[in-house]
Amino acid sequence: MGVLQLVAKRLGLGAVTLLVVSIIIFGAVELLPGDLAQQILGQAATPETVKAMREELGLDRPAPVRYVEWLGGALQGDFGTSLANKRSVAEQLGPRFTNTLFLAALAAAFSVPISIVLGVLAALYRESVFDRIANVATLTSISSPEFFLGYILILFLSVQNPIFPSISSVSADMPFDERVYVTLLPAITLTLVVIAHMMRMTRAAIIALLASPYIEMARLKGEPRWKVIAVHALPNALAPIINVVALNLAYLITGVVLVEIVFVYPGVGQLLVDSVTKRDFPVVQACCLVFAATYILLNLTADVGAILSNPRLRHPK
Amino acid sequence: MSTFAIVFYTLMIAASCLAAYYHRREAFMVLFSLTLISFLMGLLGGEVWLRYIAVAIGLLYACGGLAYSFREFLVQTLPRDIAKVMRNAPLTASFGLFVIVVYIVAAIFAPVIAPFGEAEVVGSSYAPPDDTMILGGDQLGRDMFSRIIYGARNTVGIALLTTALAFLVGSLVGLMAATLGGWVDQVCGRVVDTLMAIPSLVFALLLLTIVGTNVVNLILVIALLYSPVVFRLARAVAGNIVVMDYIEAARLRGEKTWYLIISEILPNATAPLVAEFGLRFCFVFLAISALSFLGLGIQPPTADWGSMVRENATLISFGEITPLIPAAAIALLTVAVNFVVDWMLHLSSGLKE
Amino acid sequence: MSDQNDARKSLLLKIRGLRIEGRADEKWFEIVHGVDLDLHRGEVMGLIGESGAGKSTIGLAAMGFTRDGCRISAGSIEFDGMELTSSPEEDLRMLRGARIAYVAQSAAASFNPAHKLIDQHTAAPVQHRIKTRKESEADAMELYRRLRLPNPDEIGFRYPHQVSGGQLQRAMTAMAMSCRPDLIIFDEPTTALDVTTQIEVLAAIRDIVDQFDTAALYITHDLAVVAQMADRIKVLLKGDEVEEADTRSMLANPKEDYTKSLWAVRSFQRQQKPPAEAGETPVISVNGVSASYGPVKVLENVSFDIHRGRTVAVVGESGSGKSTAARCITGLLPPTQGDIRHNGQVLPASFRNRSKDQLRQAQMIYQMADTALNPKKRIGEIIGRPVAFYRGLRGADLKKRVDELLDQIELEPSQYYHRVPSELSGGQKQRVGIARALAAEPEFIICDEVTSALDQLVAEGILKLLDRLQEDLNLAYMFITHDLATVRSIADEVVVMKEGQVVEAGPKDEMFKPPHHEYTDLLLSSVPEMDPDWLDGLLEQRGVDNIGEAARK
Amino acid sequence: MNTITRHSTTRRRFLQTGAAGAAALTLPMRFAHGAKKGGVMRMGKAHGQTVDSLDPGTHENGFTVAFTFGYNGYLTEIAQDGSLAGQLAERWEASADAATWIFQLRKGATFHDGRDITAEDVVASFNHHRREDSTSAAKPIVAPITDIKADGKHTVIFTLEAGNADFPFVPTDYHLPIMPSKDGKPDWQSGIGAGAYRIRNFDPGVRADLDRYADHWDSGRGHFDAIQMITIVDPAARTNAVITGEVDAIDRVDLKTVHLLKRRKGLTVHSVAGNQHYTFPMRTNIAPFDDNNVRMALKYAINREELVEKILQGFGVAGNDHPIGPGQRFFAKDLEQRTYDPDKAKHYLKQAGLDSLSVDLSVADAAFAGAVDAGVLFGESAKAAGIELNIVREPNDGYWSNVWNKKPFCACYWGGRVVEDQMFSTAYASGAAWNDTAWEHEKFNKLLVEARTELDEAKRREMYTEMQQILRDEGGALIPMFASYVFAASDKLAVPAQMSSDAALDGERWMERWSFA
Repeated sequence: MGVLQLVAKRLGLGAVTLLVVSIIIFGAVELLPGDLAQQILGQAATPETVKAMREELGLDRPAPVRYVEWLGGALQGDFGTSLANKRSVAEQLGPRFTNTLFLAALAAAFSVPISIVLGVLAALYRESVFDRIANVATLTSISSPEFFLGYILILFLSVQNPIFPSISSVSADMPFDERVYVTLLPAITLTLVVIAHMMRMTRAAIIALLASPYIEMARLKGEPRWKVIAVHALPNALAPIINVVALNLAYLITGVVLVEIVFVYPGVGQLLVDSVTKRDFPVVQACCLVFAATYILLNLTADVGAILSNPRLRHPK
Repeated sequence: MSTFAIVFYTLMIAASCLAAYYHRREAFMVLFSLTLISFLMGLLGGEVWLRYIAVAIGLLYACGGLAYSFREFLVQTLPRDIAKVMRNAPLTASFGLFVIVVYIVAAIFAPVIAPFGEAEVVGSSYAPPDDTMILGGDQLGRDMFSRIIYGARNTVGIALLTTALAFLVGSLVGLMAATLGGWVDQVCGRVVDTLMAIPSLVFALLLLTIVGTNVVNLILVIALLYSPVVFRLARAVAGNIVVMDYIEAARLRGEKTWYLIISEILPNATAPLVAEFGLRFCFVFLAISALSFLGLGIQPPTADWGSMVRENATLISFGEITPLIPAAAIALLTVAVNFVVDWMLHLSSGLKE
Repeated sequence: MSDQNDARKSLLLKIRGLRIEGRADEKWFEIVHGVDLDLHRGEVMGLIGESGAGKSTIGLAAMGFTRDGCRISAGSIEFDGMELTSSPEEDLRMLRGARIAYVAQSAAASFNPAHKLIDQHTAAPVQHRIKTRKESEADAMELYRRLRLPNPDEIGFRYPHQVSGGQLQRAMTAMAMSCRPDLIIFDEPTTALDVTTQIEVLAAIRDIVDQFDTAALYITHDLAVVAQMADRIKVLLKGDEVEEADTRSMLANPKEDYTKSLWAVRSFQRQQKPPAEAGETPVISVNGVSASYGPVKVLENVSFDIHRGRTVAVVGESGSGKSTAARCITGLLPPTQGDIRHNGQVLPASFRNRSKDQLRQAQMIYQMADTALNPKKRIGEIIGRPVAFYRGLRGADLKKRVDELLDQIELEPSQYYHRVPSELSGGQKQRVGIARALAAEPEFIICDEVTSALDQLVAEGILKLLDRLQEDLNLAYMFITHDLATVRSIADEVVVMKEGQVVEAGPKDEMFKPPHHEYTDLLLSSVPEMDPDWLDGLLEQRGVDNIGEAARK
Repeated sequence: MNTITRHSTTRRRFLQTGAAGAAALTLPMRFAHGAKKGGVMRMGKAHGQTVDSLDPGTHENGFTVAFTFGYNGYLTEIAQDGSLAGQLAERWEASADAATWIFQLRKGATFHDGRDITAEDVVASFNHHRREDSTSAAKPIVAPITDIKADGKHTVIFTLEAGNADFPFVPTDYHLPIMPSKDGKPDWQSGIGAGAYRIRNFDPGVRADLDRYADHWDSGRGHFDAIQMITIVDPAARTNAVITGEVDAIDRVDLKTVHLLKRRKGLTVHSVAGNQHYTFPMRTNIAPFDDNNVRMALKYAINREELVEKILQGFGVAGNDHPIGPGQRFFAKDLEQRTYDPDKAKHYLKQAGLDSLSVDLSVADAAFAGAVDAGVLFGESAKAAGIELNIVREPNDGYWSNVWNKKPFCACYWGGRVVEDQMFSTAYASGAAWNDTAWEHEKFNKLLVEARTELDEAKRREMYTEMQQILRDEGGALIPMFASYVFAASDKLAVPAQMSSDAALDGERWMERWSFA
């Protein structure tokens, strides 16, 4: 089946998934104890004020109605306004999401090339000292809680010898280089978190191929070792590698709440957690959908990539 | 140039030469590169760094030796067929095993080992280490050491339960889907995709806030969140098995699906599943500590490494080691498990290299 | 004497006392025990032996190459005066592809799916700076033309999966030729192919080898094939040389018993039973069955009967639909038309709707014993399960019954009961598969290529066993195979299939006597014979361009 | 003392009061002497959420409070010494029964957009909280105001349902800034205020940037050129930020590491004894807490010193079961401090006809930082008195709606009020919405009303002392400790020696009061 049909089909499915996700999220937020009114007023809540607040926010109307209304808006690309502070969700989410993407991109820029190169090298010199050291090192890095990694990095690179800022408070008007500079520490933390997984997958994927006849053939044609790996093994190992990369990118975008907290980085994660604790449904909804969409798209890209990397699917008979 | 530095370098170089002489290529590479590094460090950081490196090497050898002797111990004690496998286990694996055993012991015999109760207030808050409290006290003056021991029980125990549950659900459904195929497979696949599309940490946050954070809920929620991943793996593995002729033969015999899953497919799917179990265990472990970080994990006064790190995190900025201990405990265990898993993966994939 | 000197002068490959060790569960053990071998320029030597004889290992060693987990422990390999065992990897690399080339058993697996044929073809010449890419491409097309590949100027730009097996095998031969090596190692180049395709590849190989006067090691287990290709034949057994001689004398009068036994294989002839008298209801009758995978039609109006105690051989090349027919009978693939009758009454189309007893009556034995037995179960369980399942036997009776079955397949119960499949040889696995089928006490067994994965002597044993069981238990067999020799030896009736249809059917004796249906004729005539001149003869009578795929149209 | 007489405003003393107003606003001037202008002040705040908004009715956390004090002007404010000072109000006078108050607005004070501040603005700003459908948290505070009207451009007249001598303190509440009005509605969305700083950018939950408002009426306020206020919720991150000098000051210093923080060069840790107190309210209308003996038993069963030491790391003082802090005007200093005494506790149990007692205590860290630990410690100490406390952990979310004011015995936090009357009438007057002990005490209520209208200093002191006594011995609230405000500031900052005790960071008015050294 052609790439285009696949993309179309998957996008369709993706849309359905998003719908279901939005329903789940809405349900979940509905089930949360207490509601926005109480959360905003906090200790200051008195029955009257809460009631008034509910009316003002339209929380007094039945849940389905509110959901349908929201959906209607969402379908026209309007994700509504935050219940808590009347700013439009889009306007709130926009900069946050760019920040998140920026961080993810930076982390990926480090981790993906490094891990793939390391993986290939590890496969090339498998069972060698290098392989073992790389293995242990990456394992250790993946095995420590990320907030802990963050703190350690701060201790060494920011408190003891002040090279990087300990809090990366980025703002929209920041020049690119400065932005990179302040985002570097969290990026490194994330790199340490994801690198191991990708590297090990790359290594495994390549080694799995080394037993196959065409690799032996290549060696019997007198091709040098690096060429055997790079030209003959790697192209066939691409599919799983792309897959794991996509997976980790998804994580980099959706799973970094802790790092954001530790480095006071204004990303979506923070926004999401706050909104959940405040029951600010439209924001929670929007964030989750953005995340879900990212996840779906990344997976789709991975599959497309896998297809493109495989001539069998690229040029059917 | 102090005597220490001289001795240090001489030993390093001598060792490298020996390695070279006996054609221990790898050993030589390690030793000599270490020598070079220490030259560099010596120049840059001064003798202190040399001492660090010396300590590091010492530790490395200690671990190596420990692993080695533990492996021998196992080989001697275990029944022959297992011992045979053990003998060829890499040192990393046996080190991992050792650590795991230690943790398990600590977890099981926590009340015996720990000098004080989990929530028992012993001294003043942040009492410095003395012979009553080996690691000093925490913010309430509870004994740090005891809490770490109990932490092993709670954290590891809960992580273990959670992972087990996730696997029970995930793999069973996965195998089911693979065996039955058709619409069952389709539906499961869709559901799982949807579940996975929701960022797990946030989902955990939501669910835990809804059902309230107690240990049972914690286990259930995280298990729920991780079962899709397991499902995928189980589905994939089983997918390769169900096409085998012996499955066809069983089908043609008229066997029930249940039989197919349990006694035909499962035995062949265990190896990868077990390996995955190890990895997932680590992730669950980290996930729980992450939730504790967000205040949704295991709740005080129950001792849990994740929240212990969290509670004392600010100490790190002052180079105090208190928070390092539980964090190190977490890292050590996960590394250990991963080592073992690696080895098992190597065994299960009969790939001879 | 003189020609011996001459020979020594032009000696290309000289192996002396070659010993090779393999590593298995952390121990080294010898798999080749001191083999000598002389190969002169332009000479083709056939290495023949059963699996585990070490043919391929020796072949690769001739390139100074050992697979992972193998090592050359002793002996010398001298290629054109250069000692390979001691030379550094770099020099060997220079040699490989350039002066010694390799043609693997499965071209489909040995071409890198990610690259076009031409790129893989030109890799070696460019790597070894023998030709520029341009020259090499031009040369490739030339070679393709000589090897009679369809539209040679274009085929190189396809990906492996877009080219048929026979063509791939020829493309690989071309690739081996790309640097005009002095020596080519052919490692079972035609084993994976259908007979009709096999011929054309054989023809092509021989043709090209002659044209460039290249020396070759031709590794195979098929005597008839080696008879066509080789000037000399060396017989190997478990890593030892049995004997060596030039082809004709070897075929004419083999000295060693082992060689004789190899030759004898084809002799097993079970004499044909009389056809069942009319009116007797067949155990299984397939009538008017059509079936399809999705839109693709794979069976069209297939009908044949199988009577009690008889063996029906269903013959055809891959893709002829013979296995599909079996799937229809077992109910794995419900037919779109027609039905399957068992002792007269119609069986439900899908096995899911069949009763336990109906299922029990039709059992199956598979081609790949490895995938047919659950690797995690003990032989006892594997055989015991059907017994327990159908007859509900437990404990001691169960054990007793399983032992009986093990005896029937000539495996010592006490020894094998507790083993797992991986501890068995191929033949033993196949026997267990048979036992599992018998355990159900069926009337009818489908044997799907049961012997094609086995060495001939082993296959021989299996056939004899099946025959005996048929005698004892009055079983009906449906015997799916592409190997006409097997058909000759055991079939009562033959059904020839092609592209999902039955081309011809009837008692064996009639089928093997002319006049044939032309396709049957093609099949029959394509089976190599022991006569070294057979291929030439065939080529003459058919004409070079009218063999194999060409002839099928 | 004399500051206080200044505030007992009567017609007779009107001129004085006016002087008072004048004097009040000289206060900041005085403090301003020599204050260095300029510099960008960077503050790391423990609070701030993405859901924060500019609506003063929703302000509740340290971030928004400091923010609003920065960009908004108020009628009156609390000076560092706890006295009342005029801000946008120049003077005020009360009717004899203290039920009508007339505020004279300062002339020449302008909003950031240059508009003059008029009586209409004041009226609109207060009505924002008073209107029927108001969602403001300040609704109860302004509830007693029955009418408010402008009298000319610069006079506002408040009419109260009953006399209140301390009414001028009400407008100091951070919920009650003066906002520019457009046809009777206050415009809070624009973020235009009358404060010493004007908003440049506000990113809720992340940061706020402000610039000095050059045309502010009082050149003695606001010495920094600009302010960067950053939300740093994570205590470790906050500590790092101030250590590495990425911010000049932080609030909510993590008490666990304060001893280490003190050692850092270039930093000073400040702690100000505050009115904020942690309580364990018992609902006096539910058994067994309806029996005062039980309440007393519990009051004696808690080890206040230990709590102060372990929960507050010593940054605070033991409470005496009444909500008035040592720094307050009418604090009853002669009242004997209650201490941990298991025997007395046992004695009171006997009185109650019990020899042992088992009750649930609902806690969550949402109540106050370390509430759970406090509960644990309370439990330990209560054992000795034969009291079995089972600590029930409640979820943080919805704690204030589902647990506090509902569960019979729970943990609670009170920010404290400068004015005793406010404190009492909000949390202990019968029928008050936040009377979380459901306490009904005739005498207490009577005193409360009288004291409110009583203008004679000495009498009031007696009354308030008596009220504290009553609360201490019969009240439903167990008040073990008063917490100090602990914050760290770089030595580059000139932090005033005397700071307001009504909130952290100099009453959260650091923006306009502090400067670089």
